[in-house]
Amino acid sequence: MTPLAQLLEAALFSACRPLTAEELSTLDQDATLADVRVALEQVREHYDFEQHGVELLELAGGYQILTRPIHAAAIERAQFSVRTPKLTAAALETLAVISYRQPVGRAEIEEIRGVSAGGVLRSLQERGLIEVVGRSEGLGRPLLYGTTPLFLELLGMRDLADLPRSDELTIALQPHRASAEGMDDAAAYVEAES
Amino acid sequence: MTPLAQLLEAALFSACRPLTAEELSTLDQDATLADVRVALEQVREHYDFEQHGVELLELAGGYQILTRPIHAAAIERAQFSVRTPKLTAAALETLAVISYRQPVGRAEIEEIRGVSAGGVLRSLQERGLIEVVGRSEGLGRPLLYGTTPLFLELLGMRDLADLPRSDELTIALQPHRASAEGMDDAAAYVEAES
Amino acid sequence: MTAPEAPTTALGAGPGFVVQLDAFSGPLDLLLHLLRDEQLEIADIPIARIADQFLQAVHELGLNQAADYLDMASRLVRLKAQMLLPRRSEDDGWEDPRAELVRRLLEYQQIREIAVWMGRSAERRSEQFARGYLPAPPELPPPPLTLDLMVLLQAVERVISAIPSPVLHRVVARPLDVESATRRIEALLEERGEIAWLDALGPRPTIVDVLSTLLALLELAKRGSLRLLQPAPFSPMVIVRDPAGTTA
Repeated sequence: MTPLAQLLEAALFSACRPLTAEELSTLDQDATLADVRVALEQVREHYDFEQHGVELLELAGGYQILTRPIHAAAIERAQFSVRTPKLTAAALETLAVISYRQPVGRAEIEEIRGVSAGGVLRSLQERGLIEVVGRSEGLGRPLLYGTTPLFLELLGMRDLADLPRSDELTIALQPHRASAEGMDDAAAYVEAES
Repeated sequence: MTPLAQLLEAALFSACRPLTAEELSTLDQDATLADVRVALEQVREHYDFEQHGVELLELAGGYQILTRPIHAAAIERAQFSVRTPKLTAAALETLAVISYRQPVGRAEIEEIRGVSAGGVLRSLQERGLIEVVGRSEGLGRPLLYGTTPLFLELLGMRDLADLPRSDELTIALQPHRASAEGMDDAAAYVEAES
Repeated sequence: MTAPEAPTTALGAGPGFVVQLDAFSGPLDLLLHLLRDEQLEIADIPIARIADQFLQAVHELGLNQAADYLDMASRLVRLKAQMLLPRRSEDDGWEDPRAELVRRLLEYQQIREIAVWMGRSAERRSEQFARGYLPAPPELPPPPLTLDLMVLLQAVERVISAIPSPVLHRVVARPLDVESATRRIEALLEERGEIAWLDALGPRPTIVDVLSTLLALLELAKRGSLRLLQPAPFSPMVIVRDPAGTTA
């Protein structure tokens, strides 16, 4: 490996989170961002070509070295490392709403899921998967939530564009706005009738 | 690398402590201790021969993968392994009470948060976010705390008036606020009458 | 009903209809489950049937998030009633009362699909471990503390929401103004010699005025400046100047 690739490998080893190319480029002032990307590619290819037990992945906007999935079972059995606990259905649904609608307020999340969301929001915040990203202009100026880089990390995604597009889902939905109008119509109808 | 060497690399990478050859041999029941030692030697040689940024060392009776000392200075300078310190939830909540109620005594903070505040107050003081601004006239003349200029600086605020007014906060300050107003009225009444 | 920790609970809705107690993440989830179980189209929900099944399920499951489920139950019952209303002619812009529910169900179903996708992604990612052993952090000056307003405001709201209920002992000092009342009574008696209780109170008296006046009257009576008379039981009190008192 080249000296820069070596340095990058060492840095990625020493960090406990994904590092961006920009961050990595601060390691060596002579290295351009392009140099860093070339060297990272070299590391990645080396791991693959030489069949290392680890691989270099692009995650949450950065790069991270992780063990290959094939070794997970053996490592877990030997109890050298444990998997992150699974998210509950409520947590996943809430994350699903937030990741697609962000920035989004609690009321909208509750409307979509049909249940109150206070507890889930708090625990997702405590786990660092969502954060407050602003406040709405609406009544009471409610807090608006968005997902964090840790959310991407947890799901092994590079960025939010890795989420399935809505046209890739089996159920095709009309655009959000149109359906909101539909809802108003329905509400108006109910009022008129009742 | 051989499949066993791969597995050992993955296990050493993911474990939080050095692993002995005996421990490592539990990963694969078909592997003898001798096989494990051969595979470890293979990993070590590979790291050296291919000039990796990391090396396999035998330390404290076990094996571990560590970054090479030559990269230490650059990595330390970049501070990837240190996350920017964040305040704990307890510290934030205490700070929240002080910022809105200052000057405020420990007893009132504890009453509002429902937990003892001694440790948190000390650490906030050490970090320069709050300071003693006086003593109450009450029993025992307790210390009163307020926020510091550093607090404003960190929040990017000119002065405390930049904090959102409590009536702009989402959650019903209502019962609380209404009573506070009531108290103000009462105070005004007393002043007008006396 | 079985204990909450019972692993499964049979619903009488159909053969082999067995659901996990904690299997539902909300009323929409339960509703989707009922529809799927009956192999019904979301777009054409037989409201009457599904409403009955929903009510039964909520009842039998003793769902702990009852409020959310009861809210949905009442919506369904309302829809059921609306579906019975005579329908205007088809081309008269008749809007299906189920439209909103259908929209919500479709939307929720989509969220569920994404949630499943996310669960799988997280599962895959959890099979890859990051580096476990990290050497002790170097002795460097700590990086600058970070704090931002949003984080602080969240803390403010956490504090506020954690306050159980405001326990407020409102002790208001409302000083009684006996002196003014005394002067007012004395002035009135100087003028008329005999006044009624209501005269002594003055116009639009507050509770404080009433108390102040009462105390002033008692004090003046004690001093002998006036006499308090009640001509008949329950008749209004009459305040009379006491000649002996004034001359004294």
